[in-house]
Amino acid sequence: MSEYKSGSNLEKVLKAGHFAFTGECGPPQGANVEHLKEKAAHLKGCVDAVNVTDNQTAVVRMSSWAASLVLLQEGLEPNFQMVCRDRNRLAIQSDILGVYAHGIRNMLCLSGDHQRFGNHPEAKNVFDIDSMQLIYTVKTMRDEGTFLNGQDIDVPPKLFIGAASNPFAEPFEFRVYRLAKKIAAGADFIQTQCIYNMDRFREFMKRAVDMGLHEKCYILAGVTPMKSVGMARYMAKQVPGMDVPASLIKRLQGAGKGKVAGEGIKFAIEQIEEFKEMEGVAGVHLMAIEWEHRVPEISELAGMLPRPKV
Amino acid sequence: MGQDKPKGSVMVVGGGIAGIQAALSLAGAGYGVHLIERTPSLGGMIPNLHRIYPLCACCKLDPRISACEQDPNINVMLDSTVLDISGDTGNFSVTVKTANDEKTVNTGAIILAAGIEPFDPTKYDTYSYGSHPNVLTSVEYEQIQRPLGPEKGILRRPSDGHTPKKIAWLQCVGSRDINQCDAPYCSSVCCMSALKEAVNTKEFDEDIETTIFYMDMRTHGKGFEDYLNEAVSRDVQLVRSRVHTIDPVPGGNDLEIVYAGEDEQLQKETFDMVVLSVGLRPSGEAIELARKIGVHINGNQFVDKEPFKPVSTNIPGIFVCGGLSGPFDIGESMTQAAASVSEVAAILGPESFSPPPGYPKPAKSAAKSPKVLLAYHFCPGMAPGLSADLEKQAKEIPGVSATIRVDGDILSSITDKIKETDANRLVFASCTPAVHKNLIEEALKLAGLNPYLYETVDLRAIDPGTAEVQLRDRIRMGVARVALITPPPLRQIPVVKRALVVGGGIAGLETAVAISREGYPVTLVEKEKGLGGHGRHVKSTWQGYDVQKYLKGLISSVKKEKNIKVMTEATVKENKGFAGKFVSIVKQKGKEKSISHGVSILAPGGNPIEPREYLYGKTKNVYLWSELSEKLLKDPKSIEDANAGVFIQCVGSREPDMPHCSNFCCSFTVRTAVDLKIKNPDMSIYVLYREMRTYGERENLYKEARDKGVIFIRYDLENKPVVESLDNEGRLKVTVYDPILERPVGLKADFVSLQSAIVGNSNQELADIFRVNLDRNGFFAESPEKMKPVDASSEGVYLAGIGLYPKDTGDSITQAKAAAARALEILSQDKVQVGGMVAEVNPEKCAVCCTCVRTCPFSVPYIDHETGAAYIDPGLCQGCGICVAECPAKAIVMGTCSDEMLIEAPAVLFA
Amino acid sequence: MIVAEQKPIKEILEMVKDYNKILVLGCKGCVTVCNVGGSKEAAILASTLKIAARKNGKKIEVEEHTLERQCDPEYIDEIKDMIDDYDAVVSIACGVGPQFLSERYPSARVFPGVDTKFMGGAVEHGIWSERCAGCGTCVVHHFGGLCPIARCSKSLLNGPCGGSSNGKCEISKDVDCIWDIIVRRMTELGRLEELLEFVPPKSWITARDGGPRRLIREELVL
Amino acid sequence: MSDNFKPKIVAFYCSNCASSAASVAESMNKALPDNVKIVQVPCTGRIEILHLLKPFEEGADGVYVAGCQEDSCQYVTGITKAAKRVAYVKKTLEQLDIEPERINIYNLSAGKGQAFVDVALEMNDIVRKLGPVLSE
Repeated sequence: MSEYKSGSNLEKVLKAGHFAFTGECGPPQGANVEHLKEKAAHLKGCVDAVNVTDNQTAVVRMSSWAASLVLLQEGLEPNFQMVCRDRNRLAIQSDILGVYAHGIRNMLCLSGDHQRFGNHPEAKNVFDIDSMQLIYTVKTMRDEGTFLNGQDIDVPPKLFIGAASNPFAEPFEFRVYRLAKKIAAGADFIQTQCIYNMDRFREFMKRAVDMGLHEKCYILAGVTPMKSVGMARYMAKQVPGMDVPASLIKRLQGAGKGKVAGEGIKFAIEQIEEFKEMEGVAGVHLMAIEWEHRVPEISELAGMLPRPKV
Repeated sequence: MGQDKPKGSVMVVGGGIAGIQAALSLAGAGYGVHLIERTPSLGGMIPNLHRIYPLCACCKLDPRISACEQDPNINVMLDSTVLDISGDTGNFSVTVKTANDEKTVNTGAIILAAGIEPFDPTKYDTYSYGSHPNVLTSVEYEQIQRPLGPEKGILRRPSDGHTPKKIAWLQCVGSRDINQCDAPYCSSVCCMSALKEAVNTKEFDEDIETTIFYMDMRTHGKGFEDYLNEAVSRDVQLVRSRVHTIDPVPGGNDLEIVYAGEDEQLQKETFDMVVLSVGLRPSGEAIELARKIGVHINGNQFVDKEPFKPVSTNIPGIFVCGGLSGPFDIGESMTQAAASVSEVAAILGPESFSPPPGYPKPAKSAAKSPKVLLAYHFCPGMAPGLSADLEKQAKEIPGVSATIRVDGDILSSITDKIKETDANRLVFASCTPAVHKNLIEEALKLAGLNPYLYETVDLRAIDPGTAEVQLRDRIRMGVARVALITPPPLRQIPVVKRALVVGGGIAGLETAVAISREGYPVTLVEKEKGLGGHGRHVKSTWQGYDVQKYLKGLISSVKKEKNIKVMTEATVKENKGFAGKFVSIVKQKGKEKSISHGVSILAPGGNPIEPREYLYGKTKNVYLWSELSEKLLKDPKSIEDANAGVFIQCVGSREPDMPHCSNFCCSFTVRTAVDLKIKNPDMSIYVLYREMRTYGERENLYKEARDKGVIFIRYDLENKPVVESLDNEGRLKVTVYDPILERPVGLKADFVSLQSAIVGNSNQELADIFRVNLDRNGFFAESPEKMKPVDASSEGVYLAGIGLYPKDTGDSITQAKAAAARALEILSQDKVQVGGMVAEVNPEKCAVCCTCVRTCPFSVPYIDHETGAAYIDPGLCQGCGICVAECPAKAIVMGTCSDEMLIEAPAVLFA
Repeated sequence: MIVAEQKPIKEILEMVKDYNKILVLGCKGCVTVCNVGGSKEAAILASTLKIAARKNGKKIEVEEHTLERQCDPEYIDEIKDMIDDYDAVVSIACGVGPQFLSERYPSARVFPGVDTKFMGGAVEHGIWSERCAGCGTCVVHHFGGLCPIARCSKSLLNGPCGGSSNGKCEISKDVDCIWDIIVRRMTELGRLEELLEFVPPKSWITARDGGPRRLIREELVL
Repeated sequence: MSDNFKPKIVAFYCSNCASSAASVAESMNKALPDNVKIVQVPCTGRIEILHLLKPFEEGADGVYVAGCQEDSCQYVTGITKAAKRVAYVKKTLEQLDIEPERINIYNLSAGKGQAFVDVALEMNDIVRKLGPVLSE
């Protein structure tokens, strides 16, 4: 019996004390496997694991477990994401068994964006259980070897359990407690919402460290490089729970024509550099949305390469 | 209304239940009444009975007795006998011998109500009665059974005080027998009383074996057959037999009964007690008196009367009811008593002793703080110390402003005391408060208070040891409650002086006539084209009187009477309102008409069911009995010339799916058989029966039939007769198993008459419309208080005729007249009071949730869309309080039994 | 109406065990009509609590009061002067009551005394049955006037499912298959062909799935 | 339980049948025990759950309802309703860990007058055995 909970690469990297680096890859809005493989290719070798989103922002895409399997075939380690919006506790547990059976070892537990934001707003949502309960579910299945109903599982799934945390949503004070709650529920690692307001995040981490949360689980800071001023403005205004300081928008504007993307990446690199030093931060989760091809470059500049072999 | 009639008071001779009822109804109708009773107390036979089927007698009789004693218009003369009567209608003078002197009483009409006497069986030398302590008469036996009797209801046999293990009843002792007691008639009530005694014995101790030796089991009355079945199910043994002797078993207290079973074989059985079901005799003295004043007496020594004038004697102005004119049970006697009142009304205007009391206007008693008068009344039987205790307690209870012990003239002593002490609430303590309710309410009215501002305290079942505590608690309770009474609103509503009669058969017509001749308009609703109902098929009464002649007369008098509005081909669709003020929707030939009336009389009649057996409808010459009598009316020869005829009884009745006995089929059969024999003595007539129920004086006819050679063969449900068609000419063969010959016999017949079960017409429909109950056999149920035999379960609705239970013409007429009398009691009043002990809706609080509408057992509440709240008609409300308890919004209140009373009760009691 | 059921006494006792001055608050609306939360039941619950206290030798004060409705602020306001006298309030209105109370009186300890069950009606006295799921877009007219959303266990719009056997739902022999009834009804009405048409996926946006709902009537807003 | 324990019992009597039953009891010299306190109602159908609970609230150790026979209630359903309410209160008591035997309903009839007192004695026995309502 190994000292590992799941034996996933991500887990090994973190346990070995390396500064983890995870990426993200959204499945196609269709069955275009080639496109998916192409995106994945950019990430290969640059990250320890790749988050595969689950109908992200309630837009229908190839199911995250299927996409995760594709990544697996391509020699990447997927971080299988699951939301509570589209499955009840039966589907959830069976999917968990399914992905584990096919070699998936990381799983990120999320509530999921409300379908109103997506492309099927008239859909009926499930929310049979919430993200907190989902974490508990995966942990119960892994550590107790039972389903939610207490019934034994023949070969329980051993997954490295991830959860999300948004340091910037309201009420700010409560956020860190919720983080604690998720850890208590069984989260092994946390990936935060993408961070732009560094002051806020520093404050958040300070509180987390004061509570000793960083010793209970690995906290990966979320980073999304700004591609454009428009994107920054959109994030500032439209995306709930996103905190984009005006100063950043100014800075991007200041970059001048054709240089905004570069400035965005520059800011991201600065962030990563700070995170490396920040107490309690165990790694970075890079969400280069539809920008996978720039990941190698960013990893390089951030001094994340080569990724450790554990 | 009958101005030409003389006015006067009425004398009722006999203080039995019939006499009491007659006196009360008369007083109710405004007559002064002299009630003459030869014994020192009212009540007659009943106080000696344990229970009158089906329930306890005491609580029914007592209120009536006290009502008589308390009514200023009833002059009760006890220990008195009538010596002579002279004069005529409106002007009789009666010589009465009282305890100490003789006086002459002048009165306008006379009702002979002296009842019956049990037969004295000492004459029978073979029954060891008198010589052996364990042979008792049924009357003596009931004395033992009565909880209120000398034995306190503990059953012990006289000889040794042991609880008997085996008791035998011997029927027809002093009945159906001319040799030893010259009483050819059947006493009619003994079968039921024997069953009742046996069942009650079982109730006392399930293990006591009870056996009834009888000739025919005559449970012909309403509900009787059900009772018989219950008795059998409780393992009461019935042995069809003739008893020869009852002999003491030597060296013991037991008795041996020697009897011949149906097979004529002699058998013996030993019992430790024997009860002789003794027959009924008219009271000797009364018959003597009747004879003396020229009232005709019949061969059975009963007062003679015609079926069409069921309560009249041959002397105008002198009427008869109850046991004096035949062996009748209590129900029949009560009915006749009521009927005699309507007959009196027909010839005599009311003249009262004291005018109806006038009441001062009720003061606003609610406004004042409660000042309670505590009045109490002790019966002789009660603990002597009680009075002192009670006075003592009363002083310590706050709120009691005065106390008074009442006796004798309770009414005025309470009224005066209230006025004197300016009390505004009354607590009345006595042994049986229920009995005094009317009186108390009267007293309060006279004192100018709302008649419901009182509480009663029951002084019974108090343990002398702890009397103080119990008195304190009970009086405290009474005082606390009375203080909480909110005087219920009372409304005077003018009586609509019109009667609605449903049914144009004999019962309906007679009722209409009896009511209209008092000057009140009647609307008579008949659903068929013509009047007469079932009576149109009836040839004669069992006594042989021509029904068609009578019916023609009746119908024409109805048609002549301008006060009677006849609506044929009409049915009642809807009925609303309450006694004194009903509104009915009558549908006639498609048109709907609304009729206001003060009373409703339901006389829808009934018909024989169509048999599904004995080839009925499959071959000619198999008649339904109504068809047979119709044929005898229209084309008698065809029947009279027959060589042989077979009558089959109990067709479709007294069977599991229709358990009741149809009562008059046996009389019809023997009547018809006898008539046919007279016309054609050579005709062979066979009567196939299960029990011959020629009860009462009909028994004589049964005997006559046998004497004339009519052959009676008994059959069991297990092997019913079989009817076969022999040829196309309609010759028939009936095969029946003869229990005496113990083999089947084949009877050739030219016709077969099927006496099938009688069922009511549209009873269910009317019951729903008029909100009255039916009994389990689908006939109308009498009022909850079983001693009102023509009152329906809701007030102001009266019943007559077959709809109530199958009965012959005479009995229908009696009921019709009784129903009329009851109806007149309401019609003769100008106002009815509604309100009082009823539930009231507070529209503000009402959530309109329909709970009351759904849960009222009498379907009184409804949602009034005007007010947007539930409404409970104070005239209809029965005052049970069920809706008050159910109402989730607490919107329904009952001033006389409020929530506060019940919620605060424990606090008061534990204080 | 909104149909509710009293919580088990034990559960209520557990809620209020640490409080000595309790107000039982009834509602004259739906819960009165369904015999669970009116003045009558308020009194019964109050008495029950007192009996329990007495048994455990505890002294508590319980009073009862019944508001016109607990779903209108004006009525909630009626108790503003008394609410502070109590350290716990048991609302026996539907789920709306405790919330309106908590919103109006943030400092009050408010407990629900009943479990709110469903929107329905009394099929006979003492028996209530669900009729409406409040989906926000009524469709009963398509189904012979019966609602498959509220009354089909799976809210099927193209039922009945294979689990329907002799008129009953697969979840329990005591539950009618509404689709069985709908089909019969429509057959009797001679409108069966309407059921043969495919009913496309329904928009749940107006239902709870579309997030908590609120209704604004501009012509009414003050 | 100690023999000197004298339970407090409240009895609700239907005035219809109780009255006639009482007269029979009286005639048989049967007396009610003084610790059984009587509250009369026009019909047992008038009695509400609250009315049955109040006595316990006031410290009663037992409560019973005495009404007509099921088939002979003058108000048809009165006694049946009372029976259902008593059953409800039994459940309530159970939930309060109070013995449900402390509340009962009896059917009287004029025919069985002695029952008027006998039920009181029976109830008295039952409650005496149970002792006062108090948690151990």
